[in-house]
Amino acid sequence: MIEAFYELFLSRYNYWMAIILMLIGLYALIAKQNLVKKLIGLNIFQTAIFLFYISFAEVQGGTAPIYLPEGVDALYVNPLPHVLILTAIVVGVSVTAVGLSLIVRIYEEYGVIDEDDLMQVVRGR
Amino acid sequence: MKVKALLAVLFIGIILFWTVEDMPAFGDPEAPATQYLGILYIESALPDIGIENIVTAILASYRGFDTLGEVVVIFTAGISVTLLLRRGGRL
Amino acid sequence: MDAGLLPAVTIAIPLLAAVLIPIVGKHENIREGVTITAAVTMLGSVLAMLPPILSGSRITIPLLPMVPGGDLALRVDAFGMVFALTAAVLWLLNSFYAIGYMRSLQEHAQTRFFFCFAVAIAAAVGIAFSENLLTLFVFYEILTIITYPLVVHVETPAAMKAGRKYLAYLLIGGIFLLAAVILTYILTGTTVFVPGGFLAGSGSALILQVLFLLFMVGFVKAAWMPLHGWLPAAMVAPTPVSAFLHAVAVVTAGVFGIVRVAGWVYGMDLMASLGLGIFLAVIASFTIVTASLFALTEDNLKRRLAYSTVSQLSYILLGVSMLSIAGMTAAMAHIPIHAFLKITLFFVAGAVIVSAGKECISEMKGIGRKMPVTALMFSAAALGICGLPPLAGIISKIYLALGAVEGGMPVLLLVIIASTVLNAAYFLPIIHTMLLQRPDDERSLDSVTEPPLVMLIPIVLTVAVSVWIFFSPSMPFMDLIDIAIAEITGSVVP
Amino acid sequence: MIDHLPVLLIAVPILSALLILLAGWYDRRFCYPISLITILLQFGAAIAILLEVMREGTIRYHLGGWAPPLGIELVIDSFNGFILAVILFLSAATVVYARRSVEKEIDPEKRISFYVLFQLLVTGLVGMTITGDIFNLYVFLEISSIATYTLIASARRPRSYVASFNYLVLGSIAAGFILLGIGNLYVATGTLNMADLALLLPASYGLATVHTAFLFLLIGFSIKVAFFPLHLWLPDAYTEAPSAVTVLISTVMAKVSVYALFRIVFTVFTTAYVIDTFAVTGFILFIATVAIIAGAVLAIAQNDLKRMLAYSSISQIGYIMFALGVANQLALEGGLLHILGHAVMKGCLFMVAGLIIYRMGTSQLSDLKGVAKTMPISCAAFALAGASMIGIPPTIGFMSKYYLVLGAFEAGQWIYAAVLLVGSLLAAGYIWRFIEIAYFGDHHSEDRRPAPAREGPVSMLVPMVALALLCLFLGVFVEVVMEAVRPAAMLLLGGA
Amino acid sequence: MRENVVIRTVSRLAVPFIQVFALYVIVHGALGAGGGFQGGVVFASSFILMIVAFGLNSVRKRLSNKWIVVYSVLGITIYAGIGLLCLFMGGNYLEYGVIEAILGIPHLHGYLLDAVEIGIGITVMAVMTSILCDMADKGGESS
Repeated sequence: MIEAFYELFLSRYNYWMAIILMLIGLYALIAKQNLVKKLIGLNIFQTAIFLFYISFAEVQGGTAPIYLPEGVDALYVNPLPHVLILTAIVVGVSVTAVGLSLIVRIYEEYGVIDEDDLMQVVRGR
Repeated sequence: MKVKALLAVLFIGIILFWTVEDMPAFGDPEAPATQYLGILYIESALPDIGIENIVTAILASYRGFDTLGEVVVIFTAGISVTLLLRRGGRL
Repeated sequence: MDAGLLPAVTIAIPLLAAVLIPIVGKHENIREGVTITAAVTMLGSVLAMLPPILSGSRITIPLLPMVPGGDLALRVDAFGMVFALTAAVLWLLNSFYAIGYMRSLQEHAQTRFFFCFAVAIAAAVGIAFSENLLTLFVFYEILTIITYPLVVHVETPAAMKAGRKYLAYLLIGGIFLLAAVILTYILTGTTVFVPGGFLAGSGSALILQVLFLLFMVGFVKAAWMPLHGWLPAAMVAPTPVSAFLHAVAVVTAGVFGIVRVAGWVYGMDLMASLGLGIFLAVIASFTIVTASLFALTEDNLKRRLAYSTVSQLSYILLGVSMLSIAGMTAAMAHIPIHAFLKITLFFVAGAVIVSAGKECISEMKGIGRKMPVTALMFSAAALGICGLPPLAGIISKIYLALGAVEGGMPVLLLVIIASTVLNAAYFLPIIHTMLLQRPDDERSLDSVTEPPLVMLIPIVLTVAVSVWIFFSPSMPFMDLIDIAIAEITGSVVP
Repeated sequence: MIDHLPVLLIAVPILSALLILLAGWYDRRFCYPISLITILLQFGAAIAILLEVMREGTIRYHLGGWAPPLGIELVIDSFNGFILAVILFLSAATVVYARRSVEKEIDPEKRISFYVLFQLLVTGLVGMTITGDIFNLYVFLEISSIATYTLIASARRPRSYVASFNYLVLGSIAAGFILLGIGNLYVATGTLNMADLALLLPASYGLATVHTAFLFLLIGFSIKVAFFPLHLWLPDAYTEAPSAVTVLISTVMAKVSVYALFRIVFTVFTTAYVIDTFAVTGFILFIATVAIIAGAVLAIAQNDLKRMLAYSSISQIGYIMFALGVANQLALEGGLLHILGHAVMKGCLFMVAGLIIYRMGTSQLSDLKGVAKTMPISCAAFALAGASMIGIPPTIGFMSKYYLVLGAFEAGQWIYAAVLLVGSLLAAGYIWRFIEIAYFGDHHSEDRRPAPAREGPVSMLVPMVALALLCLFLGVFVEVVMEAVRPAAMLLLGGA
Repeated sequence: MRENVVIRTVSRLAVPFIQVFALYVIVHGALGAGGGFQGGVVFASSFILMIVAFGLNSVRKRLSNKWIVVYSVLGITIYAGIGLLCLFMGGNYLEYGVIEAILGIPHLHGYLLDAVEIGIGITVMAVMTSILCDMADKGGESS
């Protein structure tokens, strides 16, 4: 029992954290009416995925993947996910920027940033 | 809307929960993720490229093409924001 | 020229005309000139193929590789020749007639009209010359689409409605046909027509019966009841189009397909063993009688003729259903015979519309006094369809009767007799009205005269042809048919 | 240089995008020629590569000289070589078409950015097509996505912002799922190279990680291709975007997303996986048929030409997914043929729609009565492409559907085959609505003729007519195309 | 914007240090934690501070749109250009090893990585700044 609990939860808590964060973000992304909040939800969602990546790069007792001086033999964490996430973060930033500028435009045109009102206004025109 | 969102979240959540049991434990050195490519990079970075920072080595050399794409992504974003927001001017 | 290329040339000619017509569309005379020239040359190339075919040989020409299940390939055989010859001759006559008709009514969009006409005739000949089911399907679908603009030519809301009905029937039929073709391919691995059929033993009886049903629905152009609805609806079209639909191409393509399938895909023995003859006989008899009854109740001349067509087409199905040599002969012979007779009737109907502007029979009282030739020709053709010598109608009737006896279904004799009576019942009143009755007031007909010669001559010619067929049936149609029959029954060429 | 073509296909366009920006900053008139030349060069290179592949077999290019799995490699085999040629041909056609419609729809000072993004979009899609590394695929996916979001809004019409934002939200969810799936694959196998994954995956087919990876990739790309229940972004995006952009994304982008999905399902995961281990094909087949019917029905219900075509796209995507669901040689041949065919005919149809908007300023069907009299060429092109959409032989549309039905029959899926045939009839339903209105709409009503419009400018007519004729010729000479399609389908099924 | 001595003074002091640090991060990428992206963003952040403290024009004076375009193009050009250079030197795209081998300079590989990082940094800095400026003066006339 305890074993199973440990196996499923404690030894894998990183995934649980990432998943919970992911779901929160996804919920905000879909359910929130305010477009800006939607975008915030999107960022939470992406960040959760980044955490997920970084967390499976971890090696017990490993150090940052930067070579230590000669002679010192050390256990390094897996560098690849860091690289991937570096890329993914930039992508996330770019998407956020575009999304925000779209919101700015929508607000200028319709004067609302709440989805339902927006739908009404759009139908109205 | 809220209900739809909850359903979607529930659906995704179930899939994700299902995954966890087969995931390697946190920091498990035996996980394939750390074993195969990770080790390969750590071992070959210094002899191949000769710089200390493995991340940079991969970023700029092994997977340099990704990084090029990444720079293009951010360039695209810059142009996009310019197109969407800027009024007047040359662009 | 190399005779091997002639089939392709025959199809290419009208297509070429179709390309030219829109280009010269502005100048009417040149445009009509193109049409006529194409019609003449096509008739020529068809006639050029006649001697080799009559000598029993076939002309095969593969055009293009297409999909698994059949390449685009042409093969001219005796039966195809029957259809092609009919179509070619009638296209020529119909072109003259159409020119006269369209001009004297100042119809709009004549360029589109003649363009579609040319493409349609190409498709019809393509159907006649198809070497396999898939090629036949391709031309069949093209024919469906390209005749749509002809049907809705007048563009009134009623016409659009009729057009939708037409398209719905024929496209859905096309889907069934495609399903049937694919199923045939799945069962046998080929779709190439083989005299005497190639389906035997390729599947359980049930599958083959279902397949035949698919084919029947596919060839909805044959307008067998209860799937005949599109044909009367299509009567909103200008008369040359109706003539084209009925005699030259569309319905003929339908019955042609059914005969093809019966003789070259199934084979008479297989059909008999599957009991499809009975099935077909029931449909045919039902259609013949019911359609004739419908025709009785119609006052609009064109619609009455439409129903008459429906019933006449089922003569062909009836002949097939007898699964006997005489029956098949009747079926094949009735295609050209009915075509020539029926087109006369439509020509006359159109002529009446042009010169008197009347469409309803009840308004045509005594119109024969003003346009005697037309009316006489009408009477002749009508009587010919009823089966009176000296017109060709009698020939197919006789063969049908023979086939009924030969095929051991004397009950079908009753059907034939009944339908003959009905034919008389719905044709004789028209003749009576036209020739004998005197108009309600003489004034109303003062303006009426004979139609322009360009319309009158085709009318006379078609009747003449049917008479000629009666006096010398063998040349060329019956000879061709004998060869075709010999093919599918496997006996030697006479 | 020939053996460096694959990377030049991406690197040179990137640089030329920068050049467009600089030259445009100096003088706006330079933008168009540069991007035209670039895309034409890309097209030529694609043809060369395709021929090379069909002659020599698969081309592999190791970037930075690092052999995979260490480095990233570009892989061009008979499958994506074919796709590459298709998308670049259509991009070329679109860019020719674009000039005048851009002059009409985009503010002058925005055209520079427009062409830069246009170039980047095409480049990103090319990258998606030829990369052999699954994370690299994600990067290029994002390049093209971001460019698309902006291009949709580039006409700066109020509604287009909303459409673009909705697409951005859904697209980002999709991208997130794809990233997640890639992560799971990496966790399971420890590699990112597609070929490598294909080798390593079977060992861990049992793992939930792999299943979820597959599910996330499937969902993500289904959103990207607007597979039926996940199509919500598509109608607005297609309708509100500038004409040229609509043409590009409805043909090229949609096709590349489909390509990526096929690549992942059949190359990374194998047919063995999707049929036996984690049987989803039946489900996909079902959804695909639903998509075919639903898309067509929705299309019939529309009153706006562009929106109608957008819904028809949903239905047509169903046909392609149908091939994925049947997953046998014939059906996949049909599917690939339909990728080409649908790209050509839908491109042509959207070009006509764009031309009508260009001339008449509206695409409401009710305003288009008798437009055939004023724009005969366009409407003739529409009729031809429409016939192909319905599947009238001998057009390309008929051929692809024929192969699909044949494949379904062979797989014993009689019902689905029947539904497919019915679906093509529904296509007749919406195509014919326009045909009737355009050709037979306004007889005896010369008085209330819409704003007198002329036929469009030549630079827009030429690509449109070319595509329309292709609908016919590709169908008549289908064997030529099959030369390229057959090996591709074989390759997808794991054959030589 | 409201006069605020503290903010302005502190910013004036901080900005140079931030920028120096950014340069350090960029070039330090090969040796330790750091790299073009991080450095570029840090550099851009200094401009944020200036926008906050001195208003938009203070940034525009130092970095006009023209130069933003030039920089953002320059960065990618450095990167892609080095790639093409490798290609002309007979290697594959981005195969720095070739250049090192041909020129025979030891550790050139690493230096090339630095150059690439610098290119990345320039582009990121420029693009980030342009995004910020566009967001900051949404719609204002700007050459």
